[in-house]
Amino acid sequence: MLEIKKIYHYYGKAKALEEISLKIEEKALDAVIGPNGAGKSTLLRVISGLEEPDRGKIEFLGERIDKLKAHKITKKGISHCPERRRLFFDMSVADNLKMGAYPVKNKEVYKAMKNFVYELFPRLNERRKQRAGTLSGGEQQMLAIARALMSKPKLLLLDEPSLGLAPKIKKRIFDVIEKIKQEGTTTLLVEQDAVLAMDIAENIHLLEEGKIEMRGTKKELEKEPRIKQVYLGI
Amino acid sequence: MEKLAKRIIAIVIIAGLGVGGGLGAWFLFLAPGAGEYSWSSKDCPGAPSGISSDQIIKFGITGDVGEITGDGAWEGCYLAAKEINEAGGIKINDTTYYIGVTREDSDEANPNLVTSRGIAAAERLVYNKKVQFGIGGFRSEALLAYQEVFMDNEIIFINTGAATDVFCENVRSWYTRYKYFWRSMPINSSSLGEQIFNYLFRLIYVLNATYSGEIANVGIIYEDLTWTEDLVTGIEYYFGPYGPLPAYRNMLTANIPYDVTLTAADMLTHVNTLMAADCDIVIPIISAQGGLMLMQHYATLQPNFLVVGIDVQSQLDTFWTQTNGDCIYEIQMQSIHVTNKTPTTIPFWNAFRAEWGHDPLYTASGSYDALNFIVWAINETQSLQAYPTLTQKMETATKANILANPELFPSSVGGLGAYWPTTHDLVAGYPFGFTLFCQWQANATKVIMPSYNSVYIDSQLSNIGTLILPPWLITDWTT
Amino acid sequence: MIVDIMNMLFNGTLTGAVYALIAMGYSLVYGVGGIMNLSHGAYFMLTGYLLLWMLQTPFFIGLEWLTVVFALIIITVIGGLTFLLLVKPLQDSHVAVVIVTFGLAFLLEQVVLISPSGTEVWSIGQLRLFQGYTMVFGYPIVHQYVFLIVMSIVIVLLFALFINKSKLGKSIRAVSQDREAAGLMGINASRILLYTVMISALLAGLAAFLYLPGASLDGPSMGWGYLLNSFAVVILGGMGSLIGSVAGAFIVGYTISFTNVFVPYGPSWAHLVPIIIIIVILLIRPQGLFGKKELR
Amino acid sequence: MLNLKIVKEKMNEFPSYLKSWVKTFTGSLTIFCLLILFVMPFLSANQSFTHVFLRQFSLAMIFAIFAASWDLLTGISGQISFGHAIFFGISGYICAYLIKYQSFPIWISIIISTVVAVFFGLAIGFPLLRLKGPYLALGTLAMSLILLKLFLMGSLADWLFGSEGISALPGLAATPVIEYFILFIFMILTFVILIQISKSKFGTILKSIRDDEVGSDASGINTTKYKIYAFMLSSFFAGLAGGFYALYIGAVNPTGNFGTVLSFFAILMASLGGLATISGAALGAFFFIFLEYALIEIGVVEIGNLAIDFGLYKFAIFAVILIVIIRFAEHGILKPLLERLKDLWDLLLGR
Repeated sequence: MLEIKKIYHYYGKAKALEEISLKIEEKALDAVIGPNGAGKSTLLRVISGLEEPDRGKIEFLGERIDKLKAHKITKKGISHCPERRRLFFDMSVADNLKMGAYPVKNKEVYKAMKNFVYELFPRLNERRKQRAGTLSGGEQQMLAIARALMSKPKLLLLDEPSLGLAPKIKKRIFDVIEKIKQEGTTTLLVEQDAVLAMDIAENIHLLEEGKIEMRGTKKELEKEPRIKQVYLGI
Repeated sequence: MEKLAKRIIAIVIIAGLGVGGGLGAWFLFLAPGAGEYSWSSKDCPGAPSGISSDQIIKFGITGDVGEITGDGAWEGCYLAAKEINEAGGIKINDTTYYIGVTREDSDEANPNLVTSRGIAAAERLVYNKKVQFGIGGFRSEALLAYQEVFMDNEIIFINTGAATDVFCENVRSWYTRYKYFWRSMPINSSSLGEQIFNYLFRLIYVLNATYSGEIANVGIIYEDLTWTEDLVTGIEYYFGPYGPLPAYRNMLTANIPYDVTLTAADMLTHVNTLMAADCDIVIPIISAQGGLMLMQHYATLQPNFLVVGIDVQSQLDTFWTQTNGDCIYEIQMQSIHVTNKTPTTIPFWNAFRAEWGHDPLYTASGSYDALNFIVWAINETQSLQAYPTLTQKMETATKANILANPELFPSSVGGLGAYWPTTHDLVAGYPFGFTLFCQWQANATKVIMPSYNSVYIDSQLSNIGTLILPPWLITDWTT
Repeated sequence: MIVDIMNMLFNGTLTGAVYALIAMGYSLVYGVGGIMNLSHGAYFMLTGYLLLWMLQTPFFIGLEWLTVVFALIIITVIGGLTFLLLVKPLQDSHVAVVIVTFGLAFLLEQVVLISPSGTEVWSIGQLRLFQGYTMVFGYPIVHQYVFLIVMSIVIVLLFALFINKSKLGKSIRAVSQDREAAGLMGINASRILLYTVMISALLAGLAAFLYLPGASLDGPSMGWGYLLNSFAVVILGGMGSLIGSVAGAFIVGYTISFTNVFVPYGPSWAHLVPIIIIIVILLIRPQGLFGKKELR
Repeated sequence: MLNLKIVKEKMNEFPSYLKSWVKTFTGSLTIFCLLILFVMPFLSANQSFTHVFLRQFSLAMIFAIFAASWDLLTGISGQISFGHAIFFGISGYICAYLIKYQSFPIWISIIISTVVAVFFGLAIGFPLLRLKGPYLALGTLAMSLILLKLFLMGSLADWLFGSEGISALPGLAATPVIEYFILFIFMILTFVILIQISKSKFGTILKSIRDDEVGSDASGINTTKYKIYAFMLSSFFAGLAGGFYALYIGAVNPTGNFGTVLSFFAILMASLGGLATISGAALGAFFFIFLEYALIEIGVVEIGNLAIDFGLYKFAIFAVILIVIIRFAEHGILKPLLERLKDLWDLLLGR
């Protein structure tokens, strides 16, 4: 579905991504794990068009997207739920969702998506009229994911959904992510909390200092001593 | 091979730049006559073609090109030069000379004044075009800066736009330097104040006789700038509680100095303040857009006062269309109108209209008079020497001399052109430079108001109209 | 006394209503794109002169109302072109945007100045919808200005409705809150900005159409004064805040008219008041009355 | 604090530094331009050359100093000022007042007025520097407008000389040529000092404040202190230019010396040349003044039946040129120009 071929990206002279290749199959849930500053968020930003890669190719459904602007990519079916949520804090929950459905022209689809999202996060339904800025951290994260889902994406990019949340709420969020996967949305998850990520992801990519160091399924990676030591803390 | 070709191209370009720069510099500065303005017959309207540059008496006009004041000064000079040249020029010691006129843009009417542009204009006139006489000026602060260029070079300069007293005070206080400075048009601020008061005093007297003492309160509204200061001080004194004329019980009930950047909403506030202060006569002292706003609100609100004063914009003949007729009933002061102020006024007016297609502004009549005044002195003395010959000749144009032998002096269009020998300022007061009070009346006509035998002798002026009071004012004053 | 108070209140409302329209668009553009559009005042001025030029054209005799439509369309297009040709390519540099819009304002001023009617002051009173006045408590209330105030309030309300309820309005708000996130939603931020600049030019044009027939064209440089006072309004209310700019407009309006009426020699100080407001507010509360902290 | 040894070492190093600098492309080009400027007055004794053209060059030098002072504040240290005319005007007024009403010698007046401008820089910088970006710009703009309006007011004319200001001041020098050389020397001094400052540690700190104020603060730099230094330094040179301008004109008045248009002159000239380059300010100033001169000189051009008066349309043409330059060369014309010239030069030398 998504194919990244030898992507390079620099911030000024500082290298952020180096020769990254990645392939995501339809209906898969892939996770990218790695330490802080490894380039995980940059990878998602490059895919969703917030940054233009300096070299390399990105193909989505057989179409090149690496030169497109973010809003065009969104319309192609990639939805990016950015780091630190980036909600429209001055707008109500309902309006945030409406903005999430910006590319959706069909009213029926919009209604269906709204119902789906409210089903997924009943809490949001209760707080429909509330300003996004007044929600709690967990609710804000739910809203961010819900907003990303509203455009009925073919590929969902999730950036650090567990950041700054209490363990209990983290768990709940990850349950939802799994549920989304089961609904059939292809998902690329970026997560610092390797334990949680490896629990739900099918393929796991380890990103360190801008390079993909390792990849494989949970079982394969669990055998690696470095993963064990550094990321799983076993 | 390719490298060589590129190298050759580089050499060509650099050589081209060098030669081009050098040639440009040579043409600009070094070539014979570079930067010098070559005077020819095309600078002398009405002169025969083929005259040499030595035969031209060179006049430089400073002013804002494209603005009414600067264009006025230019148009007046141009007309005067054309008339003199068409009449055969000037004979000095059997050589025929023609009048050449040229202008430089001093950009002085620009609200964002850049003083150096005025200086540059004056310098170009003096050093580049080598003018022998200067005429123009409008904005006091700009002229104050660039008049020095003319004084430095001992060139006679006649101001036809700035009313501030300070210019001619310079002549008195530092004669050796400023003796070349003259003023031919706007009557200075102090005299303007005097004339307003004289007129108003008579007007109120006459109106009170008709409407049995209804006119008691006066208000003034003016731009808070230096040029209005002396005028206001005078009016405050005359109409204030300790004025010389308590018998007429005229009271100054409203005194509104405003910032020139005011908006229509501000002006509405002021008009309402004037109404609330129960003013019967309001004296505006305005040069900018305030006058238009005042008259707009006046037409809408129909307040119980008469507007009599200085409103520079309303001197334009286009003011009626500019205001859509809202300026009706405004009485305002202006230097010139189509009337026989002097025997030459009406011919000048007609010639000017024929030449330029619109009525002359005060800077136009002033510059026309200025040029004629200098030419008269040249003719009389058969000399082009600024000092002492011309200056001393021009200084003989005093009040007493002109009254004794009017035929010996040039005929001015803005009133008999007499000058105070000490200040080189225009002598003000009938029959010398005096102002006319005009009223805008229905159908875009502007007529001269009678002065009730105080400022000027009415019967000698043509185009005298009758004062038309706004109907609502008559109702108010009679009931 | 009551007349003085009426005078202050009415004129304050009038001034406030005009500045609300001008400042609202200005503030919106700043809020959405961080763009300081110095040609905003020139839009106001140019609309006035467009109306004047068309009124002077024989073609429009009897079709005076068409001039308004044309003028508003032209000014909106000019606003759009400003964004597309000048602002968008330079968006990353604040100083460049400021200089280029300054250059445009200066150019428009010069174009008007060299036009045949550029050097004189003009009235476009033909476009007044209402004549006359009504006395209330001994104070004459001019109908045209009542119309302006009502229309201004209506436009402000419609505009608030548009921003809060319509999809375009909501996306404008989204872009102003988080441009990047808005892009991720599929919102084309630079097209939204284009619309915003066009809307702001339209609002400036509307202000000109409502106000200038009852006022006057004070020369090509008149735009700067209105621009400056909108600065005061926007800084007072908080950059990017719509409620702020409306509230700020009325506060500035009442302060000016209070100074005009009640302070001795006030009229000559009245236009210093907005500038002093700018300084004081900047020093006390830089984010303005309704502004958010993070806007600085 | 002042380590004499280091100063001495630097002094000793200077000739060799100068030597190597002259050999660089920019160095030799600068020397070449300075040489042209130096020989300029000797090219012609023609009055229209010395009294008109040279005077325009003198004006360009005054504005170059002024624009460079703005560039130090805005380009180098990132504090956007829209009211630079504050220092320009106040210095001009003080200078004029001292000469006219206190009969001070010209040079002492210029020194005092420059010092006063620095105090103004301190007094205005202290409260305003809490503001950032466009807000500071508006704050300085508002300050300059307050001064302008106060000086304009007729009712305050007894104290502030009203809208007519102070006139009839002596010139800076007896002849335009001497005036030209005085300004030439001061311009070179200004540029040497400002460029050295921008390259020094102080300049680096200012640039770091411009690029990342929070970061600089975090790394232990007292940003407020440095910003105020930049304000004072900038106002010093703006004040110097203001004093010279008053004497160049021979008069001061509110609109002519405090006008917003002057602040914008500084901005335009510096950004035409190129922000944060300092020497771009000189290029911008000369370009600006020369363009106006050239447009007036060209005057009316007749093409067939169409007569275009460049003198009349000069400001409109100006605006168009300004817009085009900023639009297509956002960072000014200095750097692209230098690069092109250098390419050409390299080609010529076969490199």
